[in-house]
Amino acid sequence: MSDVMFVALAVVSTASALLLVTRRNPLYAALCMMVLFGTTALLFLKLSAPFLAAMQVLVYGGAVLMLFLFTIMLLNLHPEELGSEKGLTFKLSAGILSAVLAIFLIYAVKFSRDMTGGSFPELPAGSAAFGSAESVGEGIFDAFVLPFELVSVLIVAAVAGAIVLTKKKL
Amino acid sequence: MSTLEIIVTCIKVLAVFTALQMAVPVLVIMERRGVSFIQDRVGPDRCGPFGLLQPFADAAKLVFKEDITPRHVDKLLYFLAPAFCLIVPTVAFAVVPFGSGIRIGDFTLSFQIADFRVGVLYLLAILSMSSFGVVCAGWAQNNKYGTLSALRGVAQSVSYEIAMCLAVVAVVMSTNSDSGVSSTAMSTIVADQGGTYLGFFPKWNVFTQPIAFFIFLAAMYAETNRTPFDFVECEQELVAGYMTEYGSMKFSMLFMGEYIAMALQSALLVTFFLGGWTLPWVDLGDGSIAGGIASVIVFLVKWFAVAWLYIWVRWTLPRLRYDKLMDLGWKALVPLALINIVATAFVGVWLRS
Amino acid sequence: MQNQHGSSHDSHGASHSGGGHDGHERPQDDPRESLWYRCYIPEIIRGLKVTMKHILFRPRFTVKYPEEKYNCPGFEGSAPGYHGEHRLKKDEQGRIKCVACLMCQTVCPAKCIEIEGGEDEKGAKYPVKFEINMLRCIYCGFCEEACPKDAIELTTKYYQVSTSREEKIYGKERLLNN
Amino acid sequence: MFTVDNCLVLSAVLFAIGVFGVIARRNLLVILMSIEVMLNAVNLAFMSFARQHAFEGGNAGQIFVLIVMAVAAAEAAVGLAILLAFFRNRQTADADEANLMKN
Amino acid sequence: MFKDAESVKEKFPAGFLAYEEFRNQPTIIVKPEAVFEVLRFLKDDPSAGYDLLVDVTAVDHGAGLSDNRFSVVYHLCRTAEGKRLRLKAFLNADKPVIESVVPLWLAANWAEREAYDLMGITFRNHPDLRRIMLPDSFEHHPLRKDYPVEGRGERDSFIKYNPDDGL
Amino acid sequence: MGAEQLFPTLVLVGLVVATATALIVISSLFGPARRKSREKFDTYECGVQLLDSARRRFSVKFYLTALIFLLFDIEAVFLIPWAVIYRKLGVLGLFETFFFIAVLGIGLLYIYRRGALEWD
Amino acid sequence: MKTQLKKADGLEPRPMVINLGPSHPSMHNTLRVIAELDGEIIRKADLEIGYLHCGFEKIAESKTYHQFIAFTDRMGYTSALCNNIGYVLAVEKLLGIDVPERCKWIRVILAELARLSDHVMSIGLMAMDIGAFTVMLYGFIERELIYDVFEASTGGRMTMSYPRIGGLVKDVPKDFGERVLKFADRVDPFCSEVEELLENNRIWNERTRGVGVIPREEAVNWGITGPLLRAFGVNYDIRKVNPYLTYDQIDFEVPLRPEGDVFARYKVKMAEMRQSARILRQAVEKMPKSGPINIDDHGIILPPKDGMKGSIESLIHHFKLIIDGIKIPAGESYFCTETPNGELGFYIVSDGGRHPVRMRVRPPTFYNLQPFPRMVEGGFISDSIAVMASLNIAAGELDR
Repeated sequence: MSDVMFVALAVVSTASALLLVTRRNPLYAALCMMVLFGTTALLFLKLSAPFLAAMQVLVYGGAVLMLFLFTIMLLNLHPEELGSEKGLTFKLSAGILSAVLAIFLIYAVKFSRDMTGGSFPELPAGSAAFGSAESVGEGIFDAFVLPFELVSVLIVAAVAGAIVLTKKKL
Repeated sequence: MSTLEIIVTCIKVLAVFTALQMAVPVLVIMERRGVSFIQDRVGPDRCGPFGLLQPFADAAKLVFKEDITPRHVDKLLYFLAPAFCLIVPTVAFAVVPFGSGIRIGDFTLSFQIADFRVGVLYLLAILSMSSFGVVCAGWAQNNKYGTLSALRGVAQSVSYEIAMCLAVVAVVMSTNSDSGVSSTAMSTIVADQGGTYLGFFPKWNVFTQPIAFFIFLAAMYAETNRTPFDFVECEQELVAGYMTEYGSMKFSMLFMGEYIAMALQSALLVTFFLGGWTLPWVDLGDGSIAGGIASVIVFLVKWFAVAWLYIWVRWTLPRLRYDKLMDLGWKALVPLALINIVATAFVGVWLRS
Repeated sequence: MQNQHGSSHDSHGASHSGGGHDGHERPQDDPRESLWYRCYIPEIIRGLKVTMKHILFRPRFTVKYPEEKYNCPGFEGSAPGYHGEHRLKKDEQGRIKCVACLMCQTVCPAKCIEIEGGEDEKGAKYPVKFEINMLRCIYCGFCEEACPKDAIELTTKYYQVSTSREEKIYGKERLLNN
Repeated sequence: MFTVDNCLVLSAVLFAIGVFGVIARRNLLVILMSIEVMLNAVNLAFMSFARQHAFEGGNAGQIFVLIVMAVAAAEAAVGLAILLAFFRNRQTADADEANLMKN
Repeated sequence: MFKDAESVKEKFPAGFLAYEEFRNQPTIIVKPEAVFEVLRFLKDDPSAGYDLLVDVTAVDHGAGLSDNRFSVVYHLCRTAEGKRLRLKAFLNADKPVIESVVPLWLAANWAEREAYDLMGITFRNHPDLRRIMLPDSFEHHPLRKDYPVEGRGERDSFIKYNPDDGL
Repeated sequence: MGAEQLFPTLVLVGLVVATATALIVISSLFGPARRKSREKFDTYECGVQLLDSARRRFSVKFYLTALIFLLFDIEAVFLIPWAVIYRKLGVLGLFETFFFIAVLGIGLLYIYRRGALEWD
Repeated sequence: MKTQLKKADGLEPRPMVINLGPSHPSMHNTLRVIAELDGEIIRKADLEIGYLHCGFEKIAESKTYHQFIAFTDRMGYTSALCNNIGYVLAVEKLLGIDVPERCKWIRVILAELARLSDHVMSIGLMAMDIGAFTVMLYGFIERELIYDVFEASTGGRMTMSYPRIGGLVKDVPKDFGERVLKFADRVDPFCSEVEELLENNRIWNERTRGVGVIPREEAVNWGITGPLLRAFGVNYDIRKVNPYLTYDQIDFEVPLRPEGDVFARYKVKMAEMRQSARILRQAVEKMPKSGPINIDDHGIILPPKDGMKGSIESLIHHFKLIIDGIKIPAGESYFCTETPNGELGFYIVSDGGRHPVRMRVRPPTFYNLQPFPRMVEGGFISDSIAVMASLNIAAGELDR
């Protein structure tokens, strides 16, 4: 059951990612991205991280995807404004390059010493210490306080930059 | 999971799903009769006793309407959007506890579809998707009113989602999780509101978190696009907004989605702030059949009251303007919610130390 | 103009519109400074009270039409003199009062009356054809006023339903029986 | 099937697809989306490791994911803002047109 | 004679044509060339001070006339005390052109457009002189006396919706 | 959040997806096919000829709203792990989070002062 | 083209053009607003009217003066009696006649009732367009009650064609006064109720205050009249400055507001309704309880039917009046009255024949609508709806 679900999720996420990078219409690419985010959230759930799964939907699905959709609707690009796509040979070589990268990574995963045949350790039944909001919170306020504070600075900086970029006359 | 459990779960889910679908006609007739009484009218009273079958007549009419797909629409999104509008609020209902549960032997029937430990987050995550339906519907129909409505819809629901999130965070903060269960589980939030202070005063969050309550209330109206925040479909400006080009069953799906969202938000308000299924002076969570049924009834009564508030407010108030809506959201509710969180944190830490 | 009240929140309200004119003083009854007003809720509750009052204490205004008929207060049905459908009257002998003098046809601003006069065996004039196109009629009552013989009058019938355009062209018989 | 290395393989495949999108596409919007795909793949890898070492490594992996999410959001915001600014000047979303420096 | 009419006569001896009074309503008749200046005077002169342009309209005095066939009528009012004045200028049938008063009163904009639309009077220097009531493709000026009230058959010259057109 | 919680949720999702699909199919099955005319399939434009397409560029202000949403979405997300354990963390965690909120508050103030929340 | 696009500065090379009307829920009439939008803000607006152009002015040239009464109803259908009365007064002015005292008082009462019926509806529709739907239906209840009074006295509810040149078509019923007073007592509670619902509500204030303002001087320049002009603080009410009927014998105030925004228009209309109720009470009290309602000249008004059956002279008058209409001396006259929307004037040119040479209607809404683009440019779409509602357009009058 668990394996079937994993395979299904893997297939759907790979397919949606492939569709995403190949769709010409950015709107459909965004929809594919939505599917991808959804499957990733489900994968997080399978990896016993419900908090992160919810975060995935909330941040990616709610905010990032919304931002993308908004931009797409805002621009409403006409076909001629999408820009000419690169030639087939270029795409082919890019495909080969990324395939090589994928194979290399898979090789690294499959033949690295730590990984071989590693199945996930069983979590004690009923306990939800791993992956819950509390455990993540404890982690953040234990060792990761500085990154936590820096995230706020980063976000403010990003938003300030984005506002400066988009709002011309201020 | 045993076979019995699976069957019971399926039946339960089916029952909840049906009930949720039935909430639409109930709300519709409540709204139509209610508004007619507000306006000194009689309202629809021809279909069935007291006009109770009117929504079904409407639905039947919509089924038998010509199904038009206008020429300029984006076909995929045009069909996807109504489904999305319907799916999102229904799915979000999974974590709402609508009763205490019944215990027979060692088999427990909980009146909640799924009690996630991160139920609140699940809810917020699903709700954050709720504006997609409006966006897709508005944008797909390639109609200026629809497109404007889509833009407004996103901007509005996005703004009030923050306020809602922060209000819910305050609720989570005021929920006691000392017993080891997560305060992000909906059942914990409800259970924590059972009982009384000093023996008579309900331990409802509306009393401990009044600011969060009003923020949530405002955000709730905004999220469901109801007056005074009904910019998305305000008839006087955008004709029918994102529904303009929809007809037949697809229109009714958008309509149903809207009312299910309303039902969901009412249920959420009840759960977060009005004690859910609990009754302050009586313990309904003992697992007995009577207690279970009574708790469902308590929940429904509270739910009806909140749903009526929706209708009552809608037919009383004028509509805000877009900039005022944004002002209210960003300049009033969000800072207020942040201040509320800070204050709650101070009080919480102070009480503990 | 509103800056002295220190509320930047409201001050841009007027400024976006074409030519906000600053010379005008703020009226006395402006509630906008009060906290009562600013926090929305009290006044909303006041409004809600009004609508609740209507639910609880006000009579329903609607007339449930086919079962109940409309009554002008103080009368049974419409008030006398109501401009409803037309009727042609008969005299004591049961003859049509109209003498086809065409006064009503002349005065009708909508040109909805069509009369063809004729003479009976005694030489008395009467309308061979008397048609009113109710689709054109504007129910102004000029015809009633113009008739020298009181032969045409507007009844108090106000329910004017038909299923085809032809039906709405009333002939003499229909008008006599109205 | 549901093993650490398979999760990592999936993550690697997704990452490679993202890389392909960045290289092969010229539409800035899609390029940005491809970057999101790559970040997503990385998140998946982080999470797999975190799950594998659930009893030793604490929650570092999960917190990494959380922070990557924040960074991804910031990246999307700035990236799209740049896109808008770029589009405002060029009337196109074609990345190869962004050769202001070159000329 | 009405005071303002006297001052108009004094000020514009060349443009002033006649003064009439009927039912206590004063009317000044001026030459069309003088209309704009007279109106400017009536608006700006503090003793006259007609701040409200009540109406601008045109009258067709008969299809057969060639001289003075049209008259353009201005109704003025001083809002403070309700003092009213009518100003009239006659135009010939062949060239019904008169100066627009939009620079003086914004109110004249639509009224002049209407007069142009229905009566065919052209207003010089009007900022936006196009038809207002009738469609732009309409060719006639229906308020003229030579345009029949009914029977022209204009209805058939418009594109009509035909349900049998199909897709 | 184990499988036993996920299962009913998935059942619910399946039910609603099936219903949505069924409803779309139903309308195309039962809806009468009437005469098709060009006007019927036109975009609604208040009863006049279509002026131009609705697919056009919109004000960047809408984008700014979504942008600010992003800022606060992250804030809310990071507040939740704190909110569930803030009692345990005590005063130190309090101040750490207040710093976080303060920085984002400054961000909001900046946005506010730059006029990104204003219309016009 | 590309350089042009670049010049446009911003993401919108072409603004979005949106149509409000002719078939739009908030355009209660068939008129069309073409608005160029920048996001939510209207940058430029243009109006297209004429969808309801019926050629009333042309028709008048082929109808008798009497027949045209029925057309004036259709012009201002929200306040038909005001238009009726304005028209017959204009013809009477041209004729140089004066109607009996009782007739004048009845006309005053009916005109004020019509004003009330228009104001309750315009306030209701304004509220509805701003989102408060319920107020509209409360207004409609009051309007129906006014219509009951109309029905009892004139025989019509919406379009009455009740006044005649030189009098009225028939006398009012005996209980007319009580009916009017009964309604007048309802005005104040209604106004208070609407005020309770809207006036201090922040949402309503934010939607209406500062919306649709133009400078005061410009308001006169645009030819705005009626409550709209008084909302700009200009004291111009024809009932006061050029009193007609018996308005000079009535004690009432002209409500003024300084701001000129939608809120001021709402306030002025509310205050005017209370003043109208005051006028109604005074008029019922001062109205002669009996007396003639028509002038005694059967060249102008139809003789009573009873007399006609006896005397051949009456019959001839009757026939002549119906066929030839009223003989009006050659001349021209402009007469204006204060209708709920402002100055309604009739400029009649007669050559002594049975038809007018020219019948010009000075429609208040035509001039009130004209500055609409000026009022909404720079505002939000929502504002344009509020402004349009506050102008209270009656397309019958606007397009004629």
